[in-house]
Amino acid sequence: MSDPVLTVDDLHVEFRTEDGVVKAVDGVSYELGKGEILAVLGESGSGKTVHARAVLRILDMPPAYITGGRAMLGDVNLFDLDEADMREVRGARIAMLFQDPHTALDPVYTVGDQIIELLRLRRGISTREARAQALELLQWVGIPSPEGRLKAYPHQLSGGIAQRVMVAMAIALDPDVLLADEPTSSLDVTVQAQVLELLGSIVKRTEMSMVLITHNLAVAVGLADRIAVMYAGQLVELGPAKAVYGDPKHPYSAALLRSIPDIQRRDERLPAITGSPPNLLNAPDGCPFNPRCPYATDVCLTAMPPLEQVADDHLSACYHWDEVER
Amino acid sequence: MRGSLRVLVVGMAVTFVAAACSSNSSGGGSAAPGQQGGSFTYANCEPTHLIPQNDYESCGTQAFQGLWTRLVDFDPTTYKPVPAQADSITASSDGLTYDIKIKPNWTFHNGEPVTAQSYVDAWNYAAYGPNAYILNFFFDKIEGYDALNPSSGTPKTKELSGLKVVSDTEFTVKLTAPFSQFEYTLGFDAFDPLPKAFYQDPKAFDEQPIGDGPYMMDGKWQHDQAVNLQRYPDYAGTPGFADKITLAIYQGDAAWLDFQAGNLDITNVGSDHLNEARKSYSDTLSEEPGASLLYLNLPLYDPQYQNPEVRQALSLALDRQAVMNAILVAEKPATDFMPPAVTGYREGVCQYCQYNVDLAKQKLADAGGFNGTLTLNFYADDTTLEQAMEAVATQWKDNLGIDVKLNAIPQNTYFSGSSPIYQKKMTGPWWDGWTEDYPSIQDFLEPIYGANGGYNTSGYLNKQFDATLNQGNQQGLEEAIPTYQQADDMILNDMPAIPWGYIGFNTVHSDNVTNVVKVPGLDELDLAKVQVVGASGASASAS
Amino acid sequence: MSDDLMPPPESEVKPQSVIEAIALPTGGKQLTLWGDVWRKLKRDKRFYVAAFLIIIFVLMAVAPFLFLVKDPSVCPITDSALPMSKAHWFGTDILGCDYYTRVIYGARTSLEVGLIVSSLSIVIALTFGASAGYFGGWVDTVISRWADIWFSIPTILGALLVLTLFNGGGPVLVSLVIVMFAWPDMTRLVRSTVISGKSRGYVRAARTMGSRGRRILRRHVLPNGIAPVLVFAAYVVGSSVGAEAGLTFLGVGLRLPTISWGLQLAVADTRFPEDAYLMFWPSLFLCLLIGAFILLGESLRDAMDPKLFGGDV
Amino acid sequence: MSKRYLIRRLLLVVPVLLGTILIVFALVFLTPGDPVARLAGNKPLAPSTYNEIRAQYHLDQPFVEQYLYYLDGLIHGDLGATFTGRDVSSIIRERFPVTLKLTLGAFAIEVVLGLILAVVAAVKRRTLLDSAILVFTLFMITVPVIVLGFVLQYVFGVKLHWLPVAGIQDGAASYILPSLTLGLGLAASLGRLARSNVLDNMQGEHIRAAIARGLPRRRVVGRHVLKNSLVPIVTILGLDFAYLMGGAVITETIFNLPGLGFSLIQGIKTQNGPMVVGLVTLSAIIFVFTNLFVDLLCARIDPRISYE
Repeated sequence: MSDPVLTVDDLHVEFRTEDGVVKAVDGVSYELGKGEILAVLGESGSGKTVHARAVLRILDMPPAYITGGRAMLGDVNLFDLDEADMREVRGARIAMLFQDPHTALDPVYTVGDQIIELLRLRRGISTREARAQALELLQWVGIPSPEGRLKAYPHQLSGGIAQRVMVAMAIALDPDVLLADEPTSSLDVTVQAQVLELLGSIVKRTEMSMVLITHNLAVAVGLADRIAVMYAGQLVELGPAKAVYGDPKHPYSAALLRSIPDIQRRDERLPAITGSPPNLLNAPDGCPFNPRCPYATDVCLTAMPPLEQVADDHLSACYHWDEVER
Repeated sequence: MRGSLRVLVVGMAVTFVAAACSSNSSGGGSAAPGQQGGSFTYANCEPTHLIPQNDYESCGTQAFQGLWTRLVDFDPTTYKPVPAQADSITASSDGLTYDIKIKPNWTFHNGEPVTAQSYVDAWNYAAYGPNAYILNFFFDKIEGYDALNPSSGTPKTKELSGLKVVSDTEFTVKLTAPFSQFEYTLGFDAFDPLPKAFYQDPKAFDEQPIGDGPYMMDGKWQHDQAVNLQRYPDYAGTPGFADKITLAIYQGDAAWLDFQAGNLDITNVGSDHLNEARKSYSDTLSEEPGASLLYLNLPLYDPQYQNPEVRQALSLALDRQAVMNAILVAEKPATDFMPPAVTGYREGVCQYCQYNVDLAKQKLADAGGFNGTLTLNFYADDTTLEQAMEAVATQWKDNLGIDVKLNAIPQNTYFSGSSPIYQKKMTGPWWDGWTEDYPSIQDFLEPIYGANGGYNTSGYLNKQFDATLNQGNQQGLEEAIPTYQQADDMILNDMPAIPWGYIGFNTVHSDNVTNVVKVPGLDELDLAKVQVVGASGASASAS
Repeated sequence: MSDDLMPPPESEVKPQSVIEAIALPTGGKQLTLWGDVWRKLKRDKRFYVAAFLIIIFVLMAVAPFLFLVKDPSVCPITDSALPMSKAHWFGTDILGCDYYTRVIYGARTSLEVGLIVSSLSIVIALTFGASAGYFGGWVDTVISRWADIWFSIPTILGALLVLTLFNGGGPVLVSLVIVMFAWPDMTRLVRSTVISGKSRGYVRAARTMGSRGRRILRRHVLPNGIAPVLVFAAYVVGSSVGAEAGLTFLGVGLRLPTISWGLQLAVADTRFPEDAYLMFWPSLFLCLLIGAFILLGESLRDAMDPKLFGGDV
Repeated sequence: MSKRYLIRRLLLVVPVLLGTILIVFALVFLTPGDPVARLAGNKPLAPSTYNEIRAQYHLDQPFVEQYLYYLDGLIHGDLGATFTGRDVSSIIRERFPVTLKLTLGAFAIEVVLGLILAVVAAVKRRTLLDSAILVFTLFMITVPVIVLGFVLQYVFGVKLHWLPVAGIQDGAASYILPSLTLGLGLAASLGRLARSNVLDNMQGEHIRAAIARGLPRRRVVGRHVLKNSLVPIVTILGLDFAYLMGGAVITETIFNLPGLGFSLIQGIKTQNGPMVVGLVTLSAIIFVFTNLFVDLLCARIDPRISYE
């Protein structure tokens, strides 16, 4: 891999609340190459969204605090920047795509207002120029009759169109990295595919890198080059998409795979992951997955397994990685 | 209102002062020599009208004090009438006809001469029923009044048959019955003259009246803000000192604060702030007895109150001075059935007005005690009065063991025709007051306790008392006074009401002005006498 | 690492519920609505302040003797307007009564007014507001227009008129008159809550399962609509206590011998600025009582549904 | 929002106002007492005078006819006259500007101070400044207007001589203290409400998205957060404006301002039917139209609000 565009190194994020301290992200590290799509896979509460917000430094502080680690954008540690420099990074170097376009768009301004505002402020161009560029962008993300859409308010748009608008705004400043946080989960199934296709084509055309945050393994496999699996704030498996899909090395990933309906095995009942996600306020000792893990042994109850290389480019945090079956 | 809500309320409920004088020609003319010039501000309240015949409250009469010169003023020590705009007033021997000569060469503020006709026309207008002027009833003693106020239908004439113009400066008034105190009543604004301009547009006149007094309007009446006056240069009497006077209109407690802030030159001080004034403004504070008597009226038609000893006991059990020290600070205990600033007043004649708990208990025991709860009525919406009534109730409770209930009645109903007061359906004593229309002892006796008194609401009936009053009415102006005092003696013993006290006319003023004095016999400030300190006198015309 | 990313020292960590903060799973523990509200209230400082003050005021109202008061009817006029002393902690009023005693006794009247107004408003609002919102149509039109008429007359002005008509009165009458002009506020609130609640999932579900209108209203719409009503009721207590004081001050509210802060303020007004302490004490108590109910309302609001009322989390 | 909706709203104003007038009229009519007899205190008014005045004001007529007389006058722009003979409409004309100026002053304080407090507290949430603002606003809301008015009057008028104590003779300066007396409490109230509103909106996803796009924080708060929080704020402001225009009875009394509120008190105390009905009707009209205006404004602010 060439020089990574974004390096996340031992990232820790804590939520400090009256109930106690929650380690929402607990030592996550990965590198993102140029033009690469990395899927971060996990259940809600696994810390996948929090880690992305931490990188962009848009967490709610309080209660969330970045307590350790680095996020290197090239040679620059984002956590060392002051707020003004960080603002320059947002949108222009790293952009973010949100889950629900209807809540992520400001409901009281028109689509045009919002795109033009972005272009004017960040590009320093005139309103007239910004308008022209906005039209171009909307066209580019495949929105039909963009003139009319500029005057529309978000609630007048369908989910698919709205998310395309969000995509347009995310790529408006030609960022190096796009953090896409569940970009399709709020959309209808038919539209999901279109939006994913759009994202894929954008990465191809612009050599942009993308972190695709999702709970949907199929989405991850369909689009991503590599998959990182998160559980309870930790990275438990990281490897090429095909490898993780075809030969998971962590029992949690394996369980996730089993919960996807498979056309070939329609006769079987769909197994669910037994047990519920951990309460991070009092996480179990040792491996956080141990209460739900069919392979758990005594060692899993006392010590957290390290993230080890188990194959080429394939890491797993499990003492029993070699026992795991799909 | 003058500084406190209470005074206004008392004023309105009681009725308002009458006569006044403008000091110029008469009694009060002992002003220190001073320079003319300058201006000052005096706290007043919003008049209902600035037409003398259509206004019956102190806010208006204070303005009239400067705008008009009344026929008579009152002597500062005896309170007897002395001619002001009148030159002389002579009663016929039968006491029925009064010959009034006015001073010649007086002019209204628009230059029109003041003549006998100016008076007669004004009186006719006010006495004419359909005009619905408030002071209409002041003319009911004059012959021909009934024809102008028939019980039904439109009157056939517009003129009082009792009024005759003799010359430009003389006219006669014929009464329907002899009335020795008629000359006193002429000190009231109802009898002021009006210029011809009035009849053309009474409404416009109301906004900028034209009088014959030492001061004329300086611009229109600024409703709820101010009535501005300026010295009338061609005034024929003794001119006023200040060039300009602002009668600033206040409606709440703001005047007192404005005075403390130095924005006001003169303000009256009521009960609420008098203690403070005595402390902080003792050098300019003037406390003079005012023209009203406050009393507790009694339902004599209720058997419970028909025994004079009960009434005496109720009066004796009241420590008036204690309540006045704490609450009604601006009042002084009554020692007669009228306030001191009245011809015929005698200090300390009310033996049952003293505070004597033992005697009170004894009297009540002699009368057989008091049954049930006593309801003490007063008008609502007056916090200070409510406090005072609570104190009175406590004293009756503590001293006589009577259970007292307070009953606040809205001011609207208190004196309405359908009020239990007029319907004679009161069940207990009620707070009342009487402000004189003229400073004669007679005005505090006949209207309230006479059989035909306009305000005999207690139902008091004493033939001997009535006969004595009638005898006084037939006599001469001065010889009637001792006769009236005999009548006074009868009620001092009978106690048809419980005299409470009289309100002081108290003022404080800033260092900007001197010679702040009251009009004798009336609750008004003598506007013309106030001198502005440091006035250059450059503009003085003076006489 | 830049400073603003670092957490503050442990001691400065502000109360915050982790569930609200990051919507983390709670390990499967299901919470009931009221249990959740109570749990949130327990960590809200405002709630403690409010509860403490309200308990104190309730004690004043029901058991004034706990506060070492004297006999409120002992008022020697010779002791009028004495300054603060050991014998009279707050001094004496104009009638010579012990001011501390009278101020403590004033709590009863104010609470009475506050509770009557808020509870009556709730009853009216739940009856008419819920009917208007749920049934719609002509029921809604009639109730809403009727409410509009009363709503368009400002409470204080209307109450002034009616109380003049009645010539003042006791706490109950004053409360009723305030309700007369204040009920539309809460009724409108309930109506709109019900309308928005009507379209929610659980109501639709109940309807498809065959529940009848009245039952749906009682079992599903009202319980969920009650939250904003309770919050509003807390505000109503505070504002009606203030309204009573204002009306009494204007001379149309309570009368002696009722002991009320409004009456005390009216008397204090006549003696201002000389005897400023007369104004200080009743207004202090009035402030604390009204403030307590405002805080109660705010903490309830945030505990019940931060999104529903635009509360902060 | 359709034109039809607007017309319907305007038509609805009519029955509401008729109802309001009827209620107020009935209240005044039912009030016991005799406003005419009162003109002379306890002195006996001449019967002819008394009857004449009662006839002039239709007081000798039954209730319904009085009401119809009033409506008839109202249609012709005649609001009747007081028992002292002044036209109610001329009194209102004279006093309306006073109340309007007071309202605008108080309203300006409410809007400016209230929003500043709200935004500052929300941006600096959970800091000392936020707590200080919360305590200050709570105090300002709870302190009785009477007390605040007197204290301001005493401190700035009597003691420091900075501002006029009472009256309106000093022009704009006369309105500063009364406006503060009214405005501070309203600002505090608005500030608290708007703070939680702003806070709520600051946590909105679209705000996070705007920050994530690298928009300056100041602009995000000033443009996006504020506009999103505006609907409840504008609603409250509308109610407050109408309330202020109804006449701030106590404040006008304390500061001796001849405005509508003080007239109303005078009218009620002297049982001046035409004056009371006129003033309350005026305040109801202002109220109804302010409400309508607010609804229109809210629909402009938030396009999701629609009226059928």
